[in-house]
Amino acid sequence: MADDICIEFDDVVAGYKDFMILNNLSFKVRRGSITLLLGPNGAGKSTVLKTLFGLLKPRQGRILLNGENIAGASQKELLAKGIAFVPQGRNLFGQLTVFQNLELGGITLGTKITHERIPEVLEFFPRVKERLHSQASALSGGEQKQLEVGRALLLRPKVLLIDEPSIGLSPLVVQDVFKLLQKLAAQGTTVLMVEQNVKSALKMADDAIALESGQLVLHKKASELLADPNIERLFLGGGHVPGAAGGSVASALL
Amino acid sequence: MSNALLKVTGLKKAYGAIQAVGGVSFEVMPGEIFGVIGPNGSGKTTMFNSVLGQITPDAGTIELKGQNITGLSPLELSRRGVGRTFQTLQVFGKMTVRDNLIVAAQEHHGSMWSRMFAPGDSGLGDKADALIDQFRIRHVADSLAGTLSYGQQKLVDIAMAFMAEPDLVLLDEPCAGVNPSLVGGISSLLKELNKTRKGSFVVIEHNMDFVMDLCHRIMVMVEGKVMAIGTPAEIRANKQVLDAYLGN
Amino acid sequence: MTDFLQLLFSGLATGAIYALAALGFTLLWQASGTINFAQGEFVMLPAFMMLGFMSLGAPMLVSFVLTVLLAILVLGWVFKRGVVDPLFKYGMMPIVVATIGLSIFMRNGVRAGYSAEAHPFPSLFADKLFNIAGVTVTLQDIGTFVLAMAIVMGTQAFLAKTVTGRAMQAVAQNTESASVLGINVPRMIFYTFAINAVLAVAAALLVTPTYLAKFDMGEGLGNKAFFAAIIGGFNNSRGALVGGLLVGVCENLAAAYISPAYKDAVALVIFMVVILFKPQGLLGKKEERKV
Amino acid sequence: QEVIKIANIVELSGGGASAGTNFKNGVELAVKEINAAGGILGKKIQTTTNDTQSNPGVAKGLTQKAIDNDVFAIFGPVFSGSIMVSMAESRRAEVPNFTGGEAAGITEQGNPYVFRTSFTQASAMPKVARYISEQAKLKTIAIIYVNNDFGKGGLDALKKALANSPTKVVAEVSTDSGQVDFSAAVLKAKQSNADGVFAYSNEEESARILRELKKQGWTKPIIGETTLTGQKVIELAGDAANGAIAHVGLTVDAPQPAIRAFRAKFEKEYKYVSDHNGMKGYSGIYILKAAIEKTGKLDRKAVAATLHTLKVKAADQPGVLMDVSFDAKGDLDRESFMIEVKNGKQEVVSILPALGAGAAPAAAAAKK
Amino acid sequence: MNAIFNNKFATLFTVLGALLVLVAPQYLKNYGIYLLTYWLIFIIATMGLNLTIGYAGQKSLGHAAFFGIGAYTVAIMMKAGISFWLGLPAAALLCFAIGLILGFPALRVQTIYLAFATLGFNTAVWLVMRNEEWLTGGTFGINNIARPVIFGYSLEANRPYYYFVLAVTLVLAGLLWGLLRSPWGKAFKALRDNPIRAESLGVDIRNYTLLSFAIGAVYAGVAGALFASLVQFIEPAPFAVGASIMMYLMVVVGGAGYFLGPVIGAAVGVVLPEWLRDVPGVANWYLPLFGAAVVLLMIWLPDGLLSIPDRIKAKRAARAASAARTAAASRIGASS
Ligand SMILES: Nc1ncnc2c1ncn2[C@@H]1O[C@H](COP(=O)(O)OP(=O)(O)OP(=O)(O)O)[C@@H](O)[C@H]1O
Ligand SMILES: Nc1ncnc2c1ncn2[C@@H]1O[C@H](COP(=O)(O)OP(=O)(O)OP(=O)(O)O)[C@@H](O)[C@H]1O
Ligand SMILES: [Mg+2]
Ligand SMILES: [Mg+2]
Repeated sequence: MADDICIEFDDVVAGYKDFMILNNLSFKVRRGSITLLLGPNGAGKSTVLKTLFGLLKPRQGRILLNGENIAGASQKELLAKGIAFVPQGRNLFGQLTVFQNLELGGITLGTKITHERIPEVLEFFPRVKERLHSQASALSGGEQKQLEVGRALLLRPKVLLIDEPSIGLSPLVVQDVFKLLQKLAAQGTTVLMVEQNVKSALKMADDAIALESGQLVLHKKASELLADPNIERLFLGGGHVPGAAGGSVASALL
Repeated sequence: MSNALLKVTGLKKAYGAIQAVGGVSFEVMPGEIFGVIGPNGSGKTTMFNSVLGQITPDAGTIELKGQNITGLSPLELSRRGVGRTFQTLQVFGKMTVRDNLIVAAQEHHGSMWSRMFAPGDSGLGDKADALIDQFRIRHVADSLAGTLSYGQQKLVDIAMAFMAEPDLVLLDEPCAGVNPSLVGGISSLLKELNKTRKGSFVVIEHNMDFVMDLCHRIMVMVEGKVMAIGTPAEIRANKQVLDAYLGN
Repeated sequence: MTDFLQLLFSGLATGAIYALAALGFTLLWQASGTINFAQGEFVMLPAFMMLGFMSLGAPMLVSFVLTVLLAILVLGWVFKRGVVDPLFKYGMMPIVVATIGLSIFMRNGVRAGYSAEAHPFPSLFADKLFNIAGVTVTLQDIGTFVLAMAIVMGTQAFLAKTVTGRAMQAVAQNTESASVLGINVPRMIFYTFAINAVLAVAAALLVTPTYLAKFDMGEGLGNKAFFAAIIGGFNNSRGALVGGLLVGVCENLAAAYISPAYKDAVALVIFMVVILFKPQGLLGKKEERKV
Repeated sequence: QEVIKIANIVELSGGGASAGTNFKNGVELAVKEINAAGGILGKKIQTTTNDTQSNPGVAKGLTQKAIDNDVFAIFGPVFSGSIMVSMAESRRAEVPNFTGGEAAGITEQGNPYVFRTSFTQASAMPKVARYISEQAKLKTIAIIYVNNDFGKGGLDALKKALANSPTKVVAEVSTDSGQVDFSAAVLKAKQSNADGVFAYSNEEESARILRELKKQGWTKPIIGETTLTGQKVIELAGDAANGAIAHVGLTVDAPQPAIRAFRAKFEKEYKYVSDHNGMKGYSGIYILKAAIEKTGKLDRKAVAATLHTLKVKAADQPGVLMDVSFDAKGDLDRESFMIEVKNGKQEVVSILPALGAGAAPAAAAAKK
Repeated sequence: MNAIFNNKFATLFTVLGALLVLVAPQYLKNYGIYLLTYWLIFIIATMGLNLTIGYAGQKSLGHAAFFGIGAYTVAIMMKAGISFWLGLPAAALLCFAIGLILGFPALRVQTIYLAFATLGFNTAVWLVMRNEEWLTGGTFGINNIARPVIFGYSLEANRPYYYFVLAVTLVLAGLLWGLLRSPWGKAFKALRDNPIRAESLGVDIRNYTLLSFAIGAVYAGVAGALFASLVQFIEPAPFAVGASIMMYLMVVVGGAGYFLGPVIGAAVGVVLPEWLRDVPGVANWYLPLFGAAVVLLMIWLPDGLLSIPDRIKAKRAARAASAARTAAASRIGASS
C-alpha cells in the first residue's frame, strides 16, 4: 500500500507569521484518487494547499510527495514535479488578455507546447474561447474561474491541487469540471480538492478528509461518508438555524 | 402591477460587441424573494451593477417604489434603503471585522455633523456582535478582515449588507465558498427577515438547492436576455432552462 | 514659420531626453508596480561612473560597457536585494518613501563624496550643426531623438511581445499568482531592475552632454520625466515617448508664444486635463473592472 | 577666549551647492593659512561649517545655533534670500556677519553687523550699463535672466541703471534655474532684433545659453556679469563661450599677484580652480583679520565699527586680494574688471576703478 | 486606534513625551527652541496629511501648497497691517476652501493618478507664488514678518513663541483625535480600504474625500501661518513639490494611519538631519546619512515607526489565537 501514497503530511505545523493554523496535521492521499478536503470556513483547508504548494513554509513536519520531502521547495520545482495549483479567489492577470493568461500558465512548458495545448483546453471552456482576446478582468466571475482551471490543466499535472473550483461556476459547468477531474484521476492524476459543494463533490470523489480548526477530524471513503446518516449534521447544518449563541439572526437585528 | 418594489424595464448594457445585458425587464414585489440564475457570463452581475448605479446602463429604466432611480449613484440607492453584496470579495481589509459591520450601518444614523460627535461605535456595537455570533465569526471579530479566509470574508460581506436593515437587498452569489451548514443559516436568515420585516431580496446564486428552496420566483437569464420567470417548480420543469443551465 | 519649426525641433530634442528618463518610470510601473523616486539619480550616477572610467583613460564605448555592468550590479541587483525585495509585498508607499530616501542619499552622497560642481560630458556625436531651411539642429539632437525612439520602441516591444516581458508584467499585477504559475518572481524582478539600470545608463549617455554631470541633475530630469510619463500613460512605454515629446515641445512653444515665466504651467494644464479626462494617460490602458 | 570661533553657514546642498562649497573652501583655506602663520592677535581661528540646504528657514536656525555657540563672526549664507533672513539673528546678537549675497536689499536694512564680500548688484550693474551704452554703444538690448531672487534682482538693477542711458531694453526673457532648453529664450532675443544680449543666470545655465546662442547663429555682442564668463562656464560651454564679455568683481584670472597666488594655492588644496565665491570667502576672512588687528582686541562691536570705515590695501594684507574699502552700510568697494573670453580663456580687457576712486574711466587695457 | 492609549507602555511614553515638550525648552538655547518649534509646526502639517493619506487613503503629493497658502495668507495680511489673529483663521478658511476644490480630482481619479494631480496642483501654486510679484513678492519673498502679540504679551522671543505653537499643536491634535474616534474615523478608513464597498453602504465618499482634503489642508494652512511668523520670512522654495514629498515621507516613516505617526515622522524629517550634523566626523555626510537612514527605517518598519507597538500586539494576538486554535482542536480531537 505504501507506494500507493502520493502525498503525505507528516506532523505539519504551519500558519501565517505567528498565527499557527495547522497544528501537527498528518494525513495521506492515495495516488490517482480524488481526495476532498472538507471543513467549516476558516478550518485551514486553503492553508493546507498553500503549504503543500510551498506558498507557506511549514514550521515543523514533513510534506512528502512520492516519499520525497518537498517542504520548502520552490513553486518552479514543484511544477517540474508535476504539481499544479488552482488557488481560491481571483488569480488572473487582469490587464493581460485571456490568451496571454493561458500563455503564462504554460510558462514552464515553453511557448511551443503551450500553443499546441491551448486549443485543447479551450475546447472544454467554450465561454472562455469566445473571449480569448478580451482583458481577463472583463470576464464574468464564472468565466474567470473557468479560465483559471483551464490554465492549470494546460500543464497536464500529475498532482492537481484545486481550491473550491465550483465557486461561481454554473451547475452545468460544475458537472463538466467534475467529470473532467474524474477522467484525469482515471488516467492517474492525483486530485486534492477543497469543496463546499459537499454533496455533489462526495459523489465524484474517492476519499474525504475533514478539517476543523486545523485538526484532522475524519478521513474516510467518500462513498462511506455519503451514506453516513451523520453527514447532514456534520456538513450540511441539517437545514436549521446555526449559531452557537442561540436565537436567530433576524431577532438579533430587530 | 404598479405596486412593484423594484421594476426594471428594457435594461441594456453592451461592452463593445458583447451585449452583456440585452433588454431585461422584471419586477420584484414587496416582500418577495426573487432569484436570478443563468449560465456564466449571462449578464447577471452586469444587470445588478446597472440597477445599483455601479455602471451606467445603455438603455432601460429602473424604478424603486414607483420612483425612477435610473442612473442614481450607489450612495443614493443605499440611502433609499437598498443594500447589496458583491460577487468579488469586498470588505474593508485593514479594519477589524467588528468595525466592518459598524461602518456598514453608521451612515444611516443621524446627519454627517451629528456623527462627528457620536460615540465611536454609533451605538451599533450590540447589533454587530449579534451578527458576528450568528455568522460564527466571533473568534475573528477583532482580526483585520483582510486576513480572514475566503468564506469568512464572504460572511462578513453578507453581514454588512444586513447591518443597516435595508428594505431591499441584492445579493450576488452569497453562498459561494460558504460552508453548507452556514448556507442553511443564510437561507433561514433571509426567510426570517422576509417574514418579520417584509424584507425583499434579489439573489443571484448558482447553488440550486438554496435558490429553489428560498425563492418565491426565479428569473433565468441567458445571453443577456430573460429566458423565463416563474416559481421554482415552473423553472425546474422548464425544458429550455434545464438544457441551458441546470443540466440533468 | 521658421521660428516655429526651430522651436518644434528643439522641443523634440529636449522631449526625447525626457522620454528616455520617463521610460524608466513606465517600465518599473508595468513590470513591478513600483515608482522609483530616485529615477533621476539613477541617471545621474551612471553619468559619474562613465566620467570616472573615462578619466582613468578608458574610451567612451568601453566606459559605457563597464558602466552598464556596474549599473546592473549596483542599480539593478543591489537595489533589488536591498530595497525592493524587503518592501515589495508592502505595497507602494514604503517603496516610494525608500526611494525618496535613496535619492537624497545618492544625490548628496555624490556631492559630499565627489563634487558639487557640474562637469562637462562628451557627446556621442560629433559637434555638427545642420541648417535646414533656416532651422538649426545639432547632430546630438538628431542622434538623441533617433536613439530614444529606438530604445522606447524596443522596450515596449519586449514587454508586450515576449513571454518574458509579459511574465514581468504578470509579477506586477499579481505576485502570488505569478509564482503559482512557476514564474520565477525574484528573477523577473531582477530583470526589471537590470533593464531599468541599462536604460538609465543609456539615458545618461545621451542626456548628460546637455544636462551636464552634476549631483543634482537627477532632480530636474526626474521631475520632467515623471510628468512626461503621466501624460503619456504610466502603463505604456510608448506613452513615455509621447509624453516626453509633448512636454518638450509644449514648453518651448509656451515659452515663446505665451509666457516664459509660466511655461511650466502650460505643461501643467495639459497634465491636468489629461489626468481629469483620461487618468490613465494618453496611451495608457484603462483600469481593470472592479466589481 | 582661547580661540576665535567662526561659523561658516553656507549652501552645501540644494541649488546653491556650488557657490556655497566654493565659499566654504575659500574660508577654510584662509583660516588654515592664518592659523599656520600664528593666528589673529596670537589666537587661532576655529571654524565650524553648517549646510543651509539653500533654505532660508534652516539658515536662520543655524545662525541661532552659531550664536548659541558664542562665535565671534559668521560667514554666509551666500544666497541673498537666506542672508536676508538670518542676518536678523546676527544683528540681534551683535555678531559680525559676512555674506556673499549680491542683492541690493541686504545692506539697505540698516543692519550694522552685515558686511559684503562682493559687489552688490546695485553697484555692479551701473558699470555694466555704462559699458553697454558707452563702450559697446548698443541701442537696444535683450535680457535673458534667471527667474529667482538673484536673476530678478540683477534685472531690476540693470534696468534702473539703463533707464537714463540711450540703450533700450527691448526684451526681458525669464528662464528657470535648472533649465535645459534655451531655444525659446534665445529665439525671443533674436526676434527682438536687439543689438546685443545680456545673459544673467547661474553658471551651468549660462553655459547652455551660450551654446544655444551659438547654435542659432547669434553674432551680436553677448554681455553678462560675473557668472557669464566664469572658469566653469568656459569649461562647460567650450567654443560657444568665446566672445562673451562680462563685468567681473572678482576673478582668478585677474593679473594681480595676490590673486595669482591665491589661484595657485586654492588649486593645490582643492584640485580645481576657484570661482569668485571662493575668492569671496577667502578675502572675507582676511578682511576680518585686518579689522580685528586694527581694532586691537576681540570685541565684536568694536570690530564691526572698525569695519565700517575700513580700508585695506592688498600690499599690506595680501589675503584681501585687492584693495578694498567699506562704507557705513557694509557695502564694499574695489576695482573690477571687464573680461572677454578668447580662445577658451578669460582675458581682462579693462580694469574698472573702484567707485570711490573717482569716475575716470580706465583707459588702459591691462593684458595678462 | 484607541489601542495606543490602552497600552500602558504607550501611555507612559506619551506622558514622558509631554513632560519633555513642556520642560525641555527651559534648558535649551535659541537654536534648540527654534528647532523644536520647527518640529511642532511640521507635526501640525503632517497631522493633516496623515488624515488625508493615512486615514482616508487619498494619495496627496500637494500638501506643501497648502502650507504655502497658509504662510502667504498670513504674511500678506500682516504686511497689509491686518492682525495675525485675523490672518490665522483667514489662512485656515482659505485652505479649507481650496482643499475642497483640490478634492474634486480625487473624485475622478485615485491612487497614483491622484498623486499626480495633486503634484500638478502644487506646481501651479508654486508658479503663482514665484511669478506674481505684486502679491507674493515673487522670488524675493516677504521679509520681516512679525510674530504675534497675545493679550499684550509679545511672542517675539523664541521661547514664548514655542509655547504658543505647542498650545496650538495640542489643541489641533485634540480636535483631530476627537474626529478620528467618532464615526468619521471609521468612515475615512472605509473610504481608504474600499471606496466601492463604502459607497454601497451609504458612506458619502464624495463628502468624506473632499473633507479629508479640506481638513488636511486646514492643518497645513495653520502650520504654514505659524511657519511664516517663525522664520519671519517666506519665499516660494519651501512650498515646492519637494516639500510635499518630504511631508509624505514624514507621514509614512512615522506610520501612516497612526495618530501619533506625525510626531515621530516630523522628528525624523526635521530633527534627525539636524542631529546628524553634530555627529562627529560625518558633518559633510549628514544628508546622505539621513537618506540612508530613511531607506533603512523603511526596510526595517515598512509600516512606519509607530507600527512597533502594533507589531508586538499583533504578535501577541497571533500567539493567543494560535493557542485558542490548538485548544479548540484538541477538544475536537477528543470528541471524535
Ligand atoms: N493571510 C493571512 N494572515 C493571517 N491569517 C490568515 C491569513 N489567511 C488565512 N488566515 C487565517 O487562517 C485561518 C484558516 O484560513 P484558510 O484560508 O486556510 O481557511 P479555509 O479552511 O480555506 O476557509 P474557507 O472555507 O473560508 O476558504 C482563518 O482563521 C484565517 O483567519
Ligand atoms: N467591463 C467589461 N468589459 C467587457 N466585457 C464585460 C465587462 N463586464 C462584463 N463583461 C462581459 O459581459 C458578460 C456578462 O458578464 P456578467 O459578469 O454580468 O456575467 P454573470 O452572469 O454575472 O456571470 P457569472 O455567473 O459567471 O458571474 C460576460 O461575457 C463578460 O465577459
Ligand atoms: Mg479556503
Ligand atoms: Mg456574476
